[in-house]
Amino acid sequence: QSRDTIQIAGSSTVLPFASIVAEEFGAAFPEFKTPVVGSGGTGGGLKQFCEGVGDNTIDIANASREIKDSEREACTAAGVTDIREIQFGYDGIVFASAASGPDFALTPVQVYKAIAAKVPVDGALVDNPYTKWSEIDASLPDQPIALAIPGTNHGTREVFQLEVVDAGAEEAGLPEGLTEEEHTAALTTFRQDVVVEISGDYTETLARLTSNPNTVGVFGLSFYDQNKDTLKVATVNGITPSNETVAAGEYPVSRPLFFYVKGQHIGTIPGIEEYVQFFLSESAAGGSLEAAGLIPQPEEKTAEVLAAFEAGAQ
Amino acid sequence: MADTLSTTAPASNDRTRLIRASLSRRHLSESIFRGLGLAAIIVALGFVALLFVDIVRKGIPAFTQSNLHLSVTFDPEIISVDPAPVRAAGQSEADFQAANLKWQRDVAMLNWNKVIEASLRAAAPAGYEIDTRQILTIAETDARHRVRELFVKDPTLLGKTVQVDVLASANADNWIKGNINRDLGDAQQQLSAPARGLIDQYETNGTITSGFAWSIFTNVDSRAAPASAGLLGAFVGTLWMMLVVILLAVPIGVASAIYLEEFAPKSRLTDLIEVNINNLAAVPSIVFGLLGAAVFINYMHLPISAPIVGGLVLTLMTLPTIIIATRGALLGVSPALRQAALGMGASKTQMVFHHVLPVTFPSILTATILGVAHALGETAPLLLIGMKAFVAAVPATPLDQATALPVQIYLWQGNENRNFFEPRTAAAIMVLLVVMIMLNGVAIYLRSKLEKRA
Amino acid sequence: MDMLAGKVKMTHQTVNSTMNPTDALERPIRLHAKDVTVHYGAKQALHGISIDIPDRAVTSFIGPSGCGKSTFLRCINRMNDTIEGAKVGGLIELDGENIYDPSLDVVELRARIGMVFQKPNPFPKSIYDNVAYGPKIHGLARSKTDLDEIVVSSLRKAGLFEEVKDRLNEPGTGLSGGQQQRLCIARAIAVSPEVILMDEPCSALDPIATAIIEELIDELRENYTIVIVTHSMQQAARVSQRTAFFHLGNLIEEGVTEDIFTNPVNKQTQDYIMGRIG
Amino acid sequence: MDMLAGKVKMTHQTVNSTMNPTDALERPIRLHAKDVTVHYGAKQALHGISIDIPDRAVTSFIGPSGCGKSTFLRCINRMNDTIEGAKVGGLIELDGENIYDPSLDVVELRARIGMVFQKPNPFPKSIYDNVAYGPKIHGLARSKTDLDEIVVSSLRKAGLFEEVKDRLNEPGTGLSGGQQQRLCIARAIAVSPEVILMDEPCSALDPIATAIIEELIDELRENYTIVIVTHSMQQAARVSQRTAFFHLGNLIEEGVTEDIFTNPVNKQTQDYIMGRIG
Amino acid sequence: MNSLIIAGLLLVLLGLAYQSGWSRGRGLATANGVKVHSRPQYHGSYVAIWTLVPALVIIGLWGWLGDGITHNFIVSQIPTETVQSLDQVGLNATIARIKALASGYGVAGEILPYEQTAGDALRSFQFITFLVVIAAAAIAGAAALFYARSRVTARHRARNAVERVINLALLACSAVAILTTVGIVASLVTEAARFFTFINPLDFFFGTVWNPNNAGTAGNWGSYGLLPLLVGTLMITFIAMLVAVPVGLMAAIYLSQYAPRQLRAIAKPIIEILAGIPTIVFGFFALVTVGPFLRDIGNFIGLSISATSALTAGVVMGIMIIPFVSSLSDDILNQVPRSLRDGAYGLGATQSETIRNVLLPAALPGIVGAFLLAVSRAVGETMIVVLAAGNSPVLRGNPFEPVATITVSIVNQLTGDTDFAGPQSLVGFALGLTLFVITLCLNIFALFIVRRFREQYE
Ligand SMILES: Nc1ncnc2c1ncn2[C@@H]1O[C@H](COP(=O)(O)OP(=O)(O)OP(=O)(O)O)[C@@H](O)[C@H]1O
Ligand SMILES: Nc1ncnc2c1ncn2[C@@H]1O[C@H](COP(=O)(O)OP(=O)(O)OP(=O)(O)O)[C@@H](O)[C@H]1O
Ligand SMILES: [Mg+2]
Ligand SMILES: [Mg+2]
Repeated sequence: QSRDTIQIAGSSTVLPFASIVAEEFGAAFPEFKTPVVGSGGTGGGLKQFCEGVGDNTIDIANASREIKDSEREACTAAGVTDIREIQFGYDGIVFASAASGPDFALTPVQVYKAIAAKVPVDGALVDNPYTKWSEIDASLPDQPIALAIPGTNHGTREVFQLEVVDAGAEEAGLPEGLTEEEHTAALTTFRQDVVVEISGDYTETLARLTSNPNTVGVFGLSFYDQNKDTLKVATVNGITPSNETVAAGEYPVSRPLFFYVKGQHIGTIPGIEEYVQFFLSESAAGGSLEAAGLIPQPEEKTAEVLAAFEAGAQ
Repeated sequence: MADTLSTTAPASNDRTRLIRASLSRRHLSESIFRGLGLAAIIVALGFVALLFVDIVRKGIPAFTQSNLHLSVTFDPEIISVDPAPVRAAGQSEADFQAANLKWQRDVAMLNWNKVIEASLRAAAPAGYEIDTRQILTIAETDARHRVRELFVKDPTLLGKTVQVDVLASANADNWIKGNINRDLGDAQQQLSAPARGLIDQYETNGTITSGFAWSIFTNVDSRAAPASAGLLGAFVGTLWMMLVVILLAVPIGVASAIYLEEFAPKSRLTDLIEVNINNLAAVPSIVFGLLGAAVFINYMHLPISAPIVGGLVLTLMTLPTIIIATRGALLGVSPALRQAALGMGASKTQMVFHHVLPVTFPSILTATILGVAHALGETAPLLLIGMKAFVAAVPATPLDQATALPVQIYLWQGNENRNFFEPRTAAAIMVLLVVMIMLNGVAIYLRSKLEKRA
Repeated sequence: MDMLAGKVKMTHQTVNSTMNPTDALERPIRLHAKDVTVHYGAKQALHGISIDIPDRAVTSFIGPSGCGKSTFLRCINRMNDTIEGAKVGGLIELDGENIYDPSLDVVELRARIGMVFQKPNPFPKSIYDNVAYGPKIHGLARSKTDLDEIVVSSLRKAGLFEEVKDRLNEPGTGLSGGQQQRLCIARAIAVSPEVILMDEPCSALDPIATAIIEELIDELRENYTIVIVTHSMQQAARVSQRTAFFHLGNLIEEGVTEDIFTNPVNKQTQDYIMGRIG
Repeated sequence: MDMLAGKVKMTHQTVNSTMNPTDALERPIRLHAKDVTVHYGAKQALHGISIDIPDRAVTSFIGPSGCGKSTFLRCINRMNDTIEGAKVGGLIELDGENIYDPSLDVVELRARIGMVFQKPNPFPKSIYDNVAYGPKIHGLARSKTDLDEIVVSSLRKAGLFEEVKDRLNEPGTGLSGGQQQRLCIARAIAVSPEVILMDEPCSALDPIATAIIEELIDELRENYTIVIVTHSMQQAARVSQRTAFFHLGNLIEEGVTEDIFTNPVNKQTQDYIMGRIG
Repeated sequence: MNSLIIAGLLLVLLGLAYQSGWSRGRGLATANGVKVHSRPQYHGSYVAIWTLVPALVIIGLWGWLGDGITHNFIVSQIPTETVQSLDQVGLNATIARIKALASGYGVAGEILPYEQTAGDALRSFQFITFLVVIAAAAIAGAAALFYARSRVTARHRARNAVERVINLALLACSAVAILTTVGIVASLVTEAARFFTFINPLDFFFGTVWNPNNAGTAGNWGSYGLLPLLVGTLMITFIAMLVAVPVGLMAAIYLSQYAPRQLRAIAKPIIEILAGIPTIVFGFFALVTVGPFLRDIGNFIGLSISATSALTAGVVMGIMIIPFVSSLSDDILNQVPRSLRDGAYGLGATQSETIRNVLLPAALPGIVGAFLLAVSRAVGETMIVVLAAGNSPVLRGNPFEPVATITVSIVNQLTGDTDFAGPQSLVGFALGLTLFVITLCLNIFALFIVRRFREQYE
């Protein structure tokens, strides 16, 4: 007799959404037990996911990024051959500052200039000369630069790097003729005097804001939603982050969220199919997930994902 | 001799004078030293007091919770579902169960929020302007499940109106308790202006009252319905782990202490074991977490985030403590007792198990309780073996996934909802501390009783 | 100083009146020791002790502190086995059987040679259980009634029964010092040993309790071979028929008690008896 | 053996030769105790002791174990203050001054009444520092040379100087037991006390070291009032001019040593001396 | 399920064996004449042990060799051409598929006919081998039972034999502690070695930048310099000791030397309560109370103190360690013999002079050892730092700024969204190894000192 509880693990960004769905699923389907949702990070989740097939392995891995080829290989080697990818929405990442402070309207290039250790000036990389936001751009507040960005152990950091830093650097125009290494360094070396990398969770970032009110912090959209009373959100490229702007693709700093289902467990562990359908359904879960800060994806996308899932292994 | 006498007499006066001269300085430094000692005690006690007062002050508000008293009407308009299946003659048990399940799922698929909305509106002043979405933010999201469960249990409720108590949402609770500044503008509030207004109305008309938050003790963790989140799951998870620790660490620890103290020949090897055990007792707990992750999870493939693994890790962590304490207790047994037993012709094993062990039992018990209490509060190693999971169920066996009390505290502490951050966390800490203090208290009581007897 | 020696003489006379010193010589030899040496680690505590101990008589060991009396006593029931680093050499025979023979079970030996210690050391159990423990582990009682009988008769032999019969279930540690020591004797008797060793059994007791124990020893010698270590020459003179004098790990002189105290052959014995050493 | 015994005897004789037992009686009273009682918690250890101790003589306290000798000794320099639960009643005067007077500084008192303990207890410091410690804390030396002088003369008076003069900086704990005890005596002497209390100073020592200390005590009595507790009657007889016999917390008899030993007035003293109790 | 059946069978066997040995032993006792060496209970246990061991050995052997045998069986079920055409990974995948089929789990994609037959064969193979193993165990057990029973005689030393087994069992228990150490070292070293295949050990141990690159691909893993973490760890430890040592030591001195009995009776358990409080509680206390408080003080005196900083974590950790220091110091002080104290009092030293000049110097080695133990505890503390130190792995010397420690980075790297096979999470084990070595050295050194001290006064 096999296990009768769905086991899920993985990304801490997906964790709250998966938890809510799990709870609602347990309540809505009296014949199934409430799935257990572990965290452990995207990598950790996929690691367990790829350990093999059977009672002792998880059924679903939550991920804030796509599975890597190396991970797929590990899966295959352990006999996990039927991996079904479900993309179910977006996570928006916002810049927010203390509610009592001035408004920020940022662009990636401004952020890049604020945090990079070396910035291009007249075609050459020089040590970052800016101390106040207003020195970067007159439209920004006359306030010392201070930023709290997610640490490298966070999935959020990837999006931040890609959509803000890399994009900003491109716009700022890195000098020609940099070696590969120099190029990478220019993109990943930040000023340690004004940039704090937060390895903990968003409460940590919030604490940093309270102790230094000049700080601009990076948060998840849902966290900001829950703490509107103390935080003030910044626009990026003139777009205010919201479910609508993210879903419409207008707000640049966002990433898709996934979970991966072990096809081989379908039919043996009860309820996996129902869980997936429930997760993607408009009526039951959509509402509460949105309330919890998930940015829904277009309905066509959902339908496509569901169809692919039901079609079985690719 | 006369010589000595003549020199000592004046010397003696001189001496007394010298001694007296320095006396006041010496007494002053005595008082200063003493004062420093007293200050240290006061500082230490002050810290304890500060910590407890602070946690209690923060945690107390979490023990009250806002409840909504609603008259819920099971409107057949909304609840348009076939009547509950009745077991027909000749219908097999399995078929009936299947039909019943199907009915239940149909019931679950109904939009119960409409029922809630209707009852919320019924409690609002006539004509109060508020849209569906906003009004639903007042009740906790699990309200609809509560109502549905009532109906499933008693389908005859259809068309009737009953009084139901449901939790107000966490945001409503925050608003009522003033966790969020009431003067802030709309943009900075979690709830819309009409919702906030309605909550205030409810408060005056008695629809919302606050009461003791039993849910902290009776519910499992919840993210969908933050106001209903409780500690039961974590508590049971902790209990399972303690059970594993007690079943493993105590016998193994006591047995190895007995071996090392009573039977082991003195040799390099036993010396090594001894150093090793003393050292293990001081190895940081997180290293045991790494060990658990590498050995129990990766190598032995035990289920992740299960109390059994947590219990094993904590067992290994507690073992040295129990061994050391037990050895101390065994060492304290008077040689007279051992001689008496041996002199009677008891074998060494009989001596140990018939006489030495019973005598040391209380101190072993004390040490065990302290060791287990310590394990109970341990967090770091559990994080590394995945006990950070969100588990919305009470683990029925040690192989089920679970969290533990301290980990639950860690998780709540990092939760974005204002309800968790601080009050709920502090309340969880209070529960944990009560458990710890009870355990420690028992240990201290046993020890003092033991000391009195000794 | 003379009066100290005189004192011994006086006590000695009272003992004399009840005892026939030659008695002890006529009895068969129960224990036979030959060239017994003991090392504690590097330190040699006994330098070759040879002695014969007669059946059903009290033999006492005397000598200054640290001379090895207790060490030799512990050799006789192999209690030295339990001391780390102790190494025993030479030969000790009980009824002609080498007690250091590897094939001999030391547990059985200790059931045959009981021991009473300096400080009364009853088990922290009830009086009944104290006495019953030995018969239980050695399987001497077939039934509960059997056991009851053994307990009662042992307590009676130790002269304790009347005092404790109403509180057999109270802890043995609650008795007075002298009662505790008698309980320990009862406990030793309960396994019907052949030899009873006593290491300064009265040194922790007051004079009255001491007198009771001495009387008891005198009775017990009718049924048991008794060896007693004592630091009090008076006591040795009072209770024993034979006396052995130890000094610095050697057996200096050994013989009928009367002779040792009145006519010591050896100069050292003489000095000791006169209070000049120790 | 012979020479050990001989040595003690010899010492005894030399002591005898320089001592006049009546001497002690003629000397002025240094310490006067009246109705001293001591309670340890609920337990009364002394039941009203009254005694006068003469200047520059050795007074010894004898009696069976636990009779309160050490307890009374500790009353004299108020060491009982350091024992939790100890309560002292009655009157003790040093040169007519009540030492339990609240206005009296106990630190100063202890500088005047030194103490030597049963087990040699040198500080884990160098020999020099051991001796220098007292003068240092009391500010008795004005300069390093002063201090050196005090140390050397104290060691010399304690008869230790010659043996240790080359290793004053080595730890005092490295000395032999007898040397350690003399070091403790030197340490006590270094603060030039008026009275020296000794609690069984030789009981942890071998006979040779004992003889040396006894000789030393005999020399010291020329300059100091000495009170010594001993469990050996022979020692009391050898070193003291006056002897006090304690029993069960009472002072039973007290007087010139010779009288106590040869002509005890009290029946209990007699019993003790004859070895009938203890 | 299977293990339950096995356990049940073993229990039955055990009960039978004991009963048979016991009754035989008892029978001996009635047949008088020779003195019976051991009591019936021992004979019973003796037979039971004899019966259990062969049965366990057989089951254990199967547990050990069974996997290999099963593996070979499966391979034998796959057509030879297929085996040859597959590489190792492919073969393993096929075997995994067959096992999944046999266990009733579905497999993805089309099930090849040979897979289906192999799966069915495997299922019956597993069932049969299970029966065979059980039968073999039962037979071996029964044989051993009769043999052992035949050895029960009056002079048979069953007690000695049973006690030897008890002894072995006790020995095995004390081996657990050794195994734990071996397990720790082995797991840390193997995983750390994997980490060092990605990152040069020199870059790890002497690097000054900690910036693991999450998005990294091969060759661009980021920087894994240990120094920022080490400095953070040491800084927090130092601050903690600055708080804990004076307070703890003076508290111990006051309580053991000065305090009236009642105060001691109250204060000691209260301070001990501090030792029983879980570190997560201290962490929370630091985060929500001490941190903001220190920050406000900083603002007041014009210092910029971050709410989560080395200072916050250090101070709170110091509070946590107070009882540890004070109880160890108390122990050590009490071990100094009373005679030394008496010696000083007897010379007229005041109480504080006695403590400072005699007691403390004498106890110094022990106290130093105790402090080293406290240091090792501070170095390994995790939750306070996770919550209150601010997690900023930057090399700087300002205690008012956030820092990260080794322990925190272990937690972050092993629980974050990191790639499990890459250095991002493996570094956790390298850090763990470093931490283990540091605390090991501290502990051994401390234990050495304390032990020497104990010996001195024993
Ligand atoms: N366990 C031991 N380890 C090392 N040496 C020991 C041990 N027991 C006794 N000794 C030494 O052996 C010698 C003889 O000791 P033993 O106890 O036999 O003397 P004793 O005659 O009984 O003295 P006492 O009258 O003090 O009891 C002594 O020097 C003693 O120090
Ligand atoms: N610190 C203490 N607490 C309680 N009772 C004590 C304490 N010290 C001594 N006693 C008791 O006081 C009584 C007298 O003790 P004391 O040490 O003065 O005897 P003593 O004559 O010196 O004996 P010994 O010859 O054994 O040294 C004894 O009954 C002893 O048990
Ligand atoms: Mg002895
Ligand atoms: Mg004394």
